[in-house]
Amino acid sequence: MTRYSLEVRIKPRPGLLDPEGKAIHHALQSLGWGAVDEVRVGKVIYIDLEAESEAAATETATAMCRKILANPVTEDFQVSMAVGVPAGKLEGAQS
Amino acid sequence: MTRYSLEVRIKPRPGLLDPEGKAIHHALQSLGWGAVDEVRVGKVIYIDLEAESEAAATETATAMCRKILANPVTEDFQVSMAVGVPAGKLEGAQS
Amino acid sequence: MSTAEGAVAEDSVSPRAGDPPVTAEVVADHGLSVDEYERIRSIMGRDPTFTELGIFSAMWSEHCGYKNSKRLLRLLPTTAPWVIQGPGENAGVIDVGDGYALAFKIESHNHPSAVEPYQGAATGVGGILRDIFTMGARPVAILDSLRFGDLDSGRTRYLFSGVVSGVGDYGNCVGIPNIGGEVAFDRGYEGNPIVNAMCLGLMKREELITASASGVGNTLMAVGARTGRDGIHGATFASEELSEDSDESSRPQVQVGDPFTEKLLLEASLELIASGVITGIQDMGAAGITSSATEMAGRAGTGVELEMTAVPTREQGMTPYEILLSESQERMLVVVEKGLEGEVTRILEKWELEAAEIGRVTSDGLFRILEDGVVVASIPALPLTEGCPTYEREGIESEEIQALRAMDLSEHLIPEGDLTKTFMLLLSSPNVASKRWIYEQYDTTVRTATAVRPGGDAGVIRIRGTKRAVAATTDCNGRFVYLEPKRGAMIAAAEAARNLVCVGAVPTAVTNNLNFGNPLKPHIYYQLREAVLGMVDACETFETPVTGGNVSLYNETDGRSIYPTPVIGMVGVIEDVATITRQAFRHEGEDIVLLGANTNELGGSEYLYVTADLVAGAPPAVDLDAERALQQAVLKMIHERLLSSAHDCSEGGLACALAESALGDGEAPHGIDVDIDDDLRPVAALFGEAQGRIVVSCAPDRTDQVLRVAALHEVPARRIGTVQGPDDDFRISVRGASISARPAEMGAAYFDSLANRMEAPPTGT
Amino acid sequence: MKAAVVTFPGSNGDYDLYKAAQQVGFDTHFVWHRERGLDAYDVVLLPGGFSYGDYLRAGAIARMSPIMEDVIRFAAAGGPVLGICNGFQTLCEAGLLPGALVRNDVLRFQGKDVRIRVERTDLPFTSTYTEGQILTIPIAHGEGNYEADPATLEELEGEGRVVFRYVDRNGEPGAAANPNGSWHNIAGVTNEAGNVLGMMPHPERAMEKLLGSDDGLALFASLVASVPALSS
Ligand SMILES: Nc1ncnc2c1ncn2[C@@H]1O[C@H](COP(=O)(O)OP(=O)(O)O)[C@@H](O)[C@H]1O
Ligand SMILES: [Mg+2]
Repeated sequence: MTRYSLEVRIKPRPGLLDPEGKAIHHALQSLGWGAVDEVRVGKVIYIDLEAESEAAATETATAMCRKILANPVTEDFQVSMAVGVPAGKLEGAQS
Repeated sequence: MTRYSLEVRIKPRPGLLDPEGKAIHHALQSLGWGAVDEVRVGKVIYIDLEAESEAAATETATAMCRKILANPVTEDFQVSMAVGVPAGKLEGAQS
Repeated sequence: MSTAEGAVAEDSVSPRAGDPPVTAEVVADHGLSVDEYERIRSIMGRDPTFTELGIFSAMWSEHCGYKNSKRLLRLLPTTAPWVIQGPGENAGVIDVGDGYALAFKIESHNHPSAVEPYQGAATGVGGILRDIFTMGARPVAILDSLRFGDLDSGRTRYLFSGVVSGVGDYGNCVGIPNIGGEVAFDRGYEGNPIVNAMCLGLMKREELITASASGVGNTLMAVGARTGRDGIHGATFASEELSEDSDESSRPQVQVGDPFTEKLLLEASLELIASGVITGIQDMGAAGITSSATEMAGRAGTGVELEMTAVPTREQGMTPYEILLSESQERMLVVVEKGLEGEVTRILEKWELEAAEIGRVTSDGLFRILEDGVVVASIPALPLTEGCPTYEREGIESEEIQALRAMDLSEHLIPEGDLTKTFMLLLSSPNVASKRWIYEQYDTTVRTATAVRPGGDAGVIRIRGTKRAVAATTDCNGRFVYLEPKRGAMIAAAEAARNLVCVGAVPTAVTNNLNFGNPLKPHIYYQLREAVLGMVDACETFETPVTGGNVSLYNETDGRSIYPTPVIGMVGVIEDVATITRQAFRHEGEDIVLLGANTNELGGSEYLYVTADLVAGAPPAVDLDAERALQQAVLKMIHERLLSSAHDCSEGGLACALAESALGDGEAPHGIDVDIDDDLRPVAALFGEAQGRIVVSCAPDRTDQVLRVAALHEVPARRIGTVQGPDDDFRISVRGASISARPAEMGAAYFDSLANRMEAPPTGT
Repeated sequence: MKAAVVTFPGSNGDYDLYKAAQQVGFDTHFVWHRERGLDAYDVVLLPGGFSYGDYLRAGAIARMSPIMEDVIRFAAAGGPVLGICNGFQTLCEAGLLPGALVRNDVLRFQGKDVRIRVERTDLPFTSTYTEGQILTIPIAHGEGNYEADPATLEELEGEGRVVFRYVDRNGEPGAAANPNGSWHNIAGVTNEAGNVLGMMPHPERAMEKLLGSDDGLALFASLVASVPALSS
């Protein structure tokens, strides 16, 4: 068994109103970032788990999404390995 | 100007409590997923914006994080291009 | 107003490119019968287009058209000198004295909550708030009336917790205190929860505004949120049965609530009304722009013309059909005096909201829809709102229920055994136990007017600047209605009135929510008819006219109907806040007096459900005149300042009512010493749910006076015991048997039960 | 004696705060978040509610409002600033107070009466309380869990900048008395100078016995008492 770090992204379904995204969009614009076209807000769940293989780990996380992590009526989800995310280092916001 | 899709992940700082992550961890375990070691919950903000280049887009999003999107006391952030995310297609939760 | 027939001929409407042809199948998909479709054709003098069909289907749905209930609803008493606005507007309005008027209304969101509990409940609260502030009243209180299946199911816990946080998050964010409600858990609601939300709003009498599109040439403006593809055909969908595959993505889009926008819309709307620039305002609720525009035209006897491309949309490429039927939340339609549109825009801008001119009031009586100047729909407005066919169905009582009612309960009653154990079991049953887990998720104190918070018999909101207050409660025991609909409905009204008088309020008026199954089934129509008849009798006797309400039919899952549940939302007036009375015992050594009589009745009781898993027997008898006398006696006692506490007996009977008074809010519980010497079965005396009973406490030197007032009103009354100290036991003896418990243990059973049950592991969505 | 109640889009405790300030004698005015200028006021009050719907983080968007520059200037000049609930969250976001308010550990909104202990009575907000006094005051929040890094916490405790703490009926700050998971049961903190106070409980909702408690009255009375001293 190996320990895998997964990332589950949960996103409001297209077409559904996303009031939080709307409010952030509005705030960014009034701070002068007029070039923003759209903002949508989702959740990211970082899961560390033991599994036989990468494929097994992904499968488990997918099952979790179906069962409990995502709301099938309002949300889409996406499972990926937390390693391998390209660009962007994790940054302390104040730095 | 080109339209870029960015992904901003905002994550509770290590060391700080993450009651939601703990609750999800607990729920997953009681549903039989005992192999889960850790769960942390953050936010992901999808931003579409117009910029001169990928670098400029990333820089803008980073500035947004520093100014408003992340709270330096409690959160870390990570900016990446939404394209280029590897594995895992976006899936309707019900499928 | 020109005649509809003449006007139709003027508009030539040809099918819109891209819209599906109107076939028999499409008509059926829109929930319209062959006869109804023929009626539409004769109104139009031609075949309707797809857009027009959509409009008819929404307006003639059960939700908007009240097809199957209108004839029954006409029987309800609706007038009294204090009624300012009866049924027909967004909310009823009554005079509450000192120049103030109270707008109030209840609304259901059962189907949306079954599909998505959080958003369903949240948008339910949003909708009822808008109904109140479109009358010109500022919302001051929310109540929520909820029903779910048994709590041991994971799905039920998911629905319950989602609904509670949806109700809470929305009301909390807008900043309207929750002052009460009710919740029941019973397998009769498995799969089809009931989510009814009630709102109260206060205004000065002269601030009242109604929703009509008057003044030909005036401008129609859409204000608030943009229109998206949310909940298209929600009104039709609200009128269909749920089935197994109800949460598939093929359903109409879920509506997502935005309480932040609602708060801005609330402030903007009240400012618009105060500014005098608008002549009418209405929420775009079920059936969206279509119903708001046609209803406003219908009330004024005018017509309206709307340009679809002027409606601000959230998504691109929306068709007129979609725009007209969208149920996106937090939107209003306002009628603006011609030339003053800029004033509206200015006010909306201050509140960071959009306003768009989308049409005008016309004189031709038509609901005319343009897309880029081309007429895509043109329908006489009046037949849309008034022409919906109404039906009187056949009603036959189900034999199965007759048999349940006639059942000999003695065969099913377990030996009486240990009464204390049964008592503790009842105290912790989710139907009796404290609802603290719910209302602690609600803001109950914002607006600094909540004199009695949830947890009492009724919530109370004082009116600042006066000595007055208003009280409100929602009540209905669905088991009683199921077992005998007419009596059950009378009990619901009687309980509501009792709850109001317990806090010292005079019952004044009623709003109601009829939650029933499929009315096309004779035994369901029977329930509906009988329940309405029961409500008629009770509201007449109590002089509490019905000023509005809501009908939610087709509450069925896989063909199984919910218990018929006519929820009564009743409001009352308190003239002097100094007389507000609460349910908790207050002083050691005071007398406990029972008003009303115990009986041997156990039918439909929580005791039967908990001990024998049974919903059977005849519901308790109710004597409306005796209820009325009890109400008046208690009010007189309260006004003469005789009482220290008052609490009505409902689920769990006398023993549970005494326990609730003894425990209070848990901070300073009391023991009691009570002796009940009735010649009745002990379980019936303790746990039976006989009607017409209120437990009061008073200083011993007031007891004679209390008994005298009761006698004067011919209300049975007797001293049954005394309030004891915090370290004393809670003791009730009944003919040799007895209950004896420590208040601390009772408190744990009563206050923590719901929370403990909700901590059980999740089972997914 | 003038008090400003700053209203943001989504504030809903502004009216209650206005009434409370008025009750103790302040000439009270609402100041809309897009207005400017607080110089004419003696105290500045930031109300509870859900500014910008609490979207992103409670107080994060309100903190960017133009009026906040004036609030910061007013505070820097030593003027008393009180932030209640969402006002507290906004003051933290603005950096006028240390730490942050995150989601309640129970993950549910909490609306109920709590007990808090007055830890300090030498502030313009608490001068008419007695030290150790236990107040019964409502809370109503979903994000009231006070967090700060260990160094900041140590500093706060060391300098006596924790003004209110959640306690039980015996005045003890145990876990059972903590409604939201706040570190050290912190219910309210002040800045170094002691002229900025943020608190999650709602003293403005505890102004009369009819509604449950009048334990908040003394806080506003303290502010009144502080005004002549400040302006003289
Ligand atoms: N869903 C709810 N929302 C708010 N308050 C509730 C809710 N359910 C119950 N309550 C409150 O809990 C108390 C007890 O409820 P209930 O047992 O239904 O009272 P009663 O039998 O007097 O009608 C009441 O004060 C009621 O307002
Ligand atoms: Mg009651």
